[in-house]
Amino acid sequence: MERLLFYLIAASLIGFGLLTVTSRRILRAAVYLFFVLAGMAALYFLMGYNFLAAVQLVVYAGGVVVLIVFAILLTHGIDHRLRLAPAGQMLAALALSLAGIGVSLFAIFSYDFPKVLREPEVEMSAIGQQLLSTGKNGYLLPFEVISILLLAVMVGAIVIAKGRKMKNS
Amino acid sequence: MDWQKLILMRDELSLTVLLLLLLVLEIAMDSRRKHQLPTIALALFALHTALGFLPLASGHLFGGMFHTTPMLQLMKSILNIGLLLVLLQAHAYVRSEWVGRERITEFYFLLFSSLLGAYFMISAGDFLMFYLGLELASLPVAALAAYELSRQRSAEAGIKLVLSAALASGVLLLGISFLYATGGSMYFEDLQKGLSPNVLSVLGFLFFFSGLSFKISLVPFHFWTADVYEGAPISVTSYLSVVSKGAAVFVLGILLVQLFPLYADIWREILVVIAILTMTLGNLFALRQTNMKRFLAFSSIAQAGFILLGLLAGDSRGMTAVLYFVLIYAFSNLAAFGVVQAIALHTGKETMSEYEGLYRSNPRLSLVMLLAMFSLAGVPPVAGFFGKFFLFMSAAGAGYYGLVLVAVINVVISLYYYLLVIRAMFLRKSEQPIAHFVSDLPMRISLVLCVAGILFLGLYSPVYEWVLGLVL
Amino acid sequence: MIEGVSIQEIMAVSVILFFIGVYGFLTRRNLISILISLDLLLNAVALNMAAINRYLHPDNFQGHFFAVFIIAVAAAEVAVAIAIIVDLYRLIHSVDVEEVDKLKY
Amino acid sequence: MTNFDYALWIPLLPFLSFLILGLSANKIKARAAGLTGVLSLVLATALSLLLAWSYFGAHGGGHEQAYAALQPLKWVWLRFTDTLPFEMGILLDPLSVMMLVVVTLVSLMVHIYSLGYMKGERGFARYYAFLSLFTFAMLGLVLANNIFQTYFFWELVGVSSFLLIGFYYDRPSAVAAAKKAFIVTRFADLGFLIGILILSYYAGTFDFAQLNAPDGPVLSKDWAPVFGGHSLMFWALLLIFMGAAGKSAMFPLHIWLPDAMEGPTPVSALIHAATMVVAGVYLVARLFPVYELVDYGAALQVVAWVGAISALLAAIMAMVQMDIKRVLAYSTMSQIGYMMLALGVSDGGADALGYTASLFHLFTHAFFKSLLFLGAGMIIHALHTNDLREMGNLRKHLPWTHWTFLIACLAISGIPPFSGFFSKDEILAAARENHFWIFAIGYFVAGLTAFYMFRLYFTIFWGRERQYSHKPHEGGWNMKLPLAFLALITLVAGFIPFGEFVSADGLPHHSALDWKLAGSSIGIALIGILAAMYLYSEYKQLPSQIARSLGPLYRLVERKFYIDDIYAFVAKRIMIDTIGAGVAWFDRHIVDGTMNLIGRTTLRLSSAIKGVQSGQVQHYALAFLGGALALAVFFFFRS
Repeated sequence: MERLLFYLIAASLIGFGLLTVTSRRILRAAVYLFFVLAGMAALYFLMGYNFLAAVQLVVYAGGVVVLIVFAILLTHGIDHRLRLAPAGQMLAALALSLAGIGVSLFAIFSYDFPKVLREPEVEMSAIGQQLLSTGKNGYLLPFEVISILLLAVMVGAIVIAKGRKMKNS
Repeated sequence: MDWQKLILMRDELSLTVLLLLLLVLEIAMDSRRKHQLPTIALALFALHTALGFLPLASGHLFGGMFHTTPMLQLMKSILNIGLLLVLLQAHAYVRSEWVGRERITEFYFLLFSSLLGAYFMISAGDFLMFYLGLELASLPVAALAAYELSRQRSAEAGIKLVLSAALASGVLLLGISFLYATGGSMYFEDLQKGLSPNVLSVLGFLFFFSGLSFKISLVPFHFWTADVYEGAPISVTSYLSVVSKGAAVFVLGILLVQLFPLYADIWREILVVIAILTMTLGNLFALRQTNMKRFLAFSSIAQAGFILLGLLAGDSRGMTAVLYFVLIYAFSNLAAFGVVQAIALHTGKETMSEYEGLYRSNPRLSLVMLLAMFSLAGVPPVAGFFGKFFLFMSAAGAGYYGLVLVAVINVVISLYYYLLVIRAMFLRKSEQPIAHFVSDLPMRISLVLCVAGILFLGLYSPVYEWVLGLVL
Repeated sequence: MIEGVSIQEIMAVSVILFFIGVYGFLTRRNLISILISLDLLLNAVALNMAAINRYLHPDNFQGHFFAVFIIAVAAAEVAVAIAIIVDLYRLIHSVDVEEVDKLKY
Repeated sequence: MTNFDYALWIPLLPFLSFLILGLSANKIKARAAGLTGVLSLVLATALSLLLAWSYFGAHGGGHEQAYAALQPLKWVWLRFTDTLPFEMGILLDPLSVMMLVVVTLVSLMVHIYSLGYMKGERGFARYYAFLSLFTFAMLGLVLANNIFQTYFFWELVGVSSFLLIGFYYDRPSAVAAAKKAFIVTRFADLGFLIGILILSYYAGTFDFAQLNAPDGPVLSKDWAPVFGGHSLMFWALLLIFMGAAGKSAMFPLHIWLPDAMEGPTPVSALIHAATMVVAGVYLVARLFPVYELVDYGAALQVVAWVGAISALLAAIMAMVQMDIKRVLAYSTMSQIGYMMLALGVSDGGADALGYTASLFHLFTHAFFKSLLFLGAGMIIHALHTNDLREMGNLRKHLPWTHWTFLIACLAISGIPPFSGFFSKDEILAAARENHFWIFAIGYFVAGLTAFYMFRLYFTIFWGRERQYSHKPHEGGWNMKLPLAFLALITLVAGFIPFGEFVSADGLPHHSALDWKLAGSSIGIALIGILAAMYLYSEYKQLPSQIARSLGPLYRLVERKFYIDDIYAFVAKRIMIDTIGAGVAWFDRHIVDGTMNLIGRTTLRLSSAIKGVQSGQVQHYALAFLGGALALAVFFFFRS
């Protein structure tokens, strides 16, 4: 059952992924991206990573996609159709992507992964504790660092986005 | 956790305090007095730099996510020196119309947070901290690159930087995930034991290496460099070429030795090929540049190729050579950028032909440039020569005679284009030379410091021995 | 761990998604759609991290947290990129990559 | 033991002068600047003469004991590794003491001469600052006690000569020449650098004393062949010789020397006659034991042949040049070829006579060649042209120049009792012991030398009187005095028992003149001189009016039935114009052209690949991913 579900999700991920990068209507591409992200959240859910799935949905699907949609609306008409890249470039990109997939799949399938027996269930409390722990496998420091990172990025983004005060105002 | 051990994070904490102080100042300060901010920021940062030279024990914190040794400390200090010089040179720029009074604090805030990222990257004990440090070091710079809002080129530089960097970190992350899959941990300590070359981990290593090479602008991962360097404000370009690049070089040096000793056969081979490509292509492109910033961009690409020679040996001697080179490179490159900055600020001129006859009107500036060019070209007796010499020496010691030969040929090629600048300044007459001007005091201080560094770092041997002592 | 699904299969999905993102990055003619492709690509890695964590090294949450942080950083990246794109749009009224090539050679 | 600590002041004095002149920039008056330069050199010269006197005097008359190599000063400058520290120090041995005397004396003369020659030039103080810097660098090079220090000053010499050659920076040709000289010698120097790296890594030391010691790390070991049947040491020595050949303008790295004549003439006298260009010879001599013993002197064979070929080619090219300084430049190259040849043939045979001969020639050549350059400077100063075709019959206008120039010409041609005769004779004697063909080339070149020097002499000082825009006159005393002094040395230097002081093993070396050889070398020199006289001094001897009045008959007789003309035609047209011009063409187009081609190809390549940097961020990403995947594919298929 879970297996079937996985294949369904995987197929939709790849399908929507392809649509995201090929659709000629940019707003639709953003919507397809949303579907991909939601599909991933579903996979996280299946794996038992509820927290991660929630983060994915809230931060990404909720936040980022909205940001992107705003940006699109700011810079395009709703039914703006994208032009296609030159055929040569498309071909080169296609070849390169296929080569990348080939190389990576070759590596993944020829590597002998160790068999893992039944693993423990994921406990939310353990995640919460680790997030604030300072010992090994504790994530307090990265947590602090990412807050600085977000702060710096916000400062940067606002400074750039708010534009210059006009001379006369 | 023993909170007293937090002293090991002295530099990070002090820089964080600095960041917060800036925010407080921005809020509390009367907007009419904002023009004093550059001076305050400069003074605070000078204090921070001085603090960084105080000795500090080695140790690790947060379960090994953060670790520090005297060598890492020294690396941070070298970056501090670089940024201090950049700040001195940026002093007049920040107050110019390009930045605007209302965005001064942010300029410093972004620079400092990027440096903080570089610190964390250097001190990282696991891939997560490394990744966060890397992003913290590069995202604010992308914003800085686009800082000149009314110039298309600036925005273009910013968008090119942020998109390329994101792609590079994507590839780097994919590499990390493969390494994690086979090595079983994100901690360097555990990975050191867990990693051994196999098909998946080699692929992971190669992706990881490519992503990091992007930061150092090694060929063929370098293409963004010239465009971004040319488009970004000069202060940001100097920051990118010295501090960002220096940090990435340090990290590469540390990780290759610490994390991937078993992959030495692979990375040695790669480094040889990439060093040759980087030196040669950097030089070939530098030859034909007319814009000074772009010219220096390619020159700095070629210089990165030389640095790889020191990483090849993978021993402390080579690492010393690398640190020493980066230190000298910082002074030489910033001397050149300082002159470019001063001229651009006073006249808006950036192309090489506009430098013609500079010696007549601004003899001192052109002498600084002359020294910088000599040092970058590695002409004895200025410091640049010694920097290169030790790199070559270390590569020759490891048996890479062929590579040293190629490097030496590239030195000759590079000499040609560095002489082009000298020729323009000293040997060409111009109908409309750049008029005589006097730069602001901080700029002059920074140039004097750079000249002192270029002249004495090579000759004053205790510096080298000091570096050596900290690396060992 | 998903019942009956091997780690190879999940990794294959995420790698394929990653390179779909790469393809988009390489071919889209518009800065925002390049950004969209980038998000696809980064999320594919996050998925990879989480899956590896769950399947191969389940006794702690290193990959899981890495995925969380990747998501956060990716969001930050998008914020900076969009700010610059908006600025660029103010200047040249276009977000076409072909217009963004004043700097070259 | 005498205390030689004061040797440090010899390089230091010019350096101080450089500092004073350099720091005071344009604020100092020209007169004061000149005096500062001259004064520092006077003191340095006095010190080095004193040093030479007490150094060689320490042994008194003729006891058979080697001169000691002293290191009065030495300090560790940088501890690169515990076993391989960089040092700075002073090495005094016969070789370096002799060079000290040469460098300071010639430099002093040039300093004095320049007071007159450069008078009124813009940047007079700058000129003296550069001159002092150059002298400092050269002295530091000579005194170096280790090969790294040598390299260091070697480069400094290169930089300061770059500044001096490019002194007339508003002349494009001067700038191009300076750049060419800098780049070509830098290219050679990098070979030198790699040579040092290899040598020092395997020897574990930079120190000359240890490198040259018979039981030292280099010579006590058997080096297995690694490449091309020769040991690594051999290749290291060859690379070092590449540096030497670059500085000393040996074929094919000589192309910068003729162009470098764009610099002020006194500079040529200093750099291109007596000091920088002989640094290569000095370097090989400095490492002579190593060259002699590693791989049984295989590297010396190369030195000998490069020297011989350079001597021959340069002599041929000197015959067709029309620029007075270019003739001298090629002549310098040819004479240095001689010195290299002499070093090269001195392995083992005849107590390494060639070594002594080579340095003896270096010694004498330094004086008469700088005399020639300074004389040429006098002529250029008077006429404001370098072109031989605009000169003639100057002996009446420039008597001092004429006589001193003649002395120098006789010396370089090897006519006794002038100094060149003695040293050249010794070189030929050494070559005869060793290798017939090298000897034959040397002998032939001796004739050519006499010929082209006297072609120069007769063209300038005899020949037709030209229309001069104003009456040529000589410079003041400050220009005449150096000429006279150098002529005096040229007259007496040959009688110095040079072998008593400088020899390969440090022991006094008695050489007797072999009159049979001397006679034949004088013979060929005379042939050369007579041929030049015949071809270049004749026209004006017979008033042309007589010729015209007597008509064709007279002309037939007067021309000795044209037999001479046929001979002259054959000799001049074929021998000189065709072959000489051919060689010159080869030099300009093939040798020089190759270098230019390399430069142009690099530039063209650079513009061919510019399209890669298209400005499209996606193209960059393509390259990035392509690179990453190429690495992956490469390593997958390999393992």
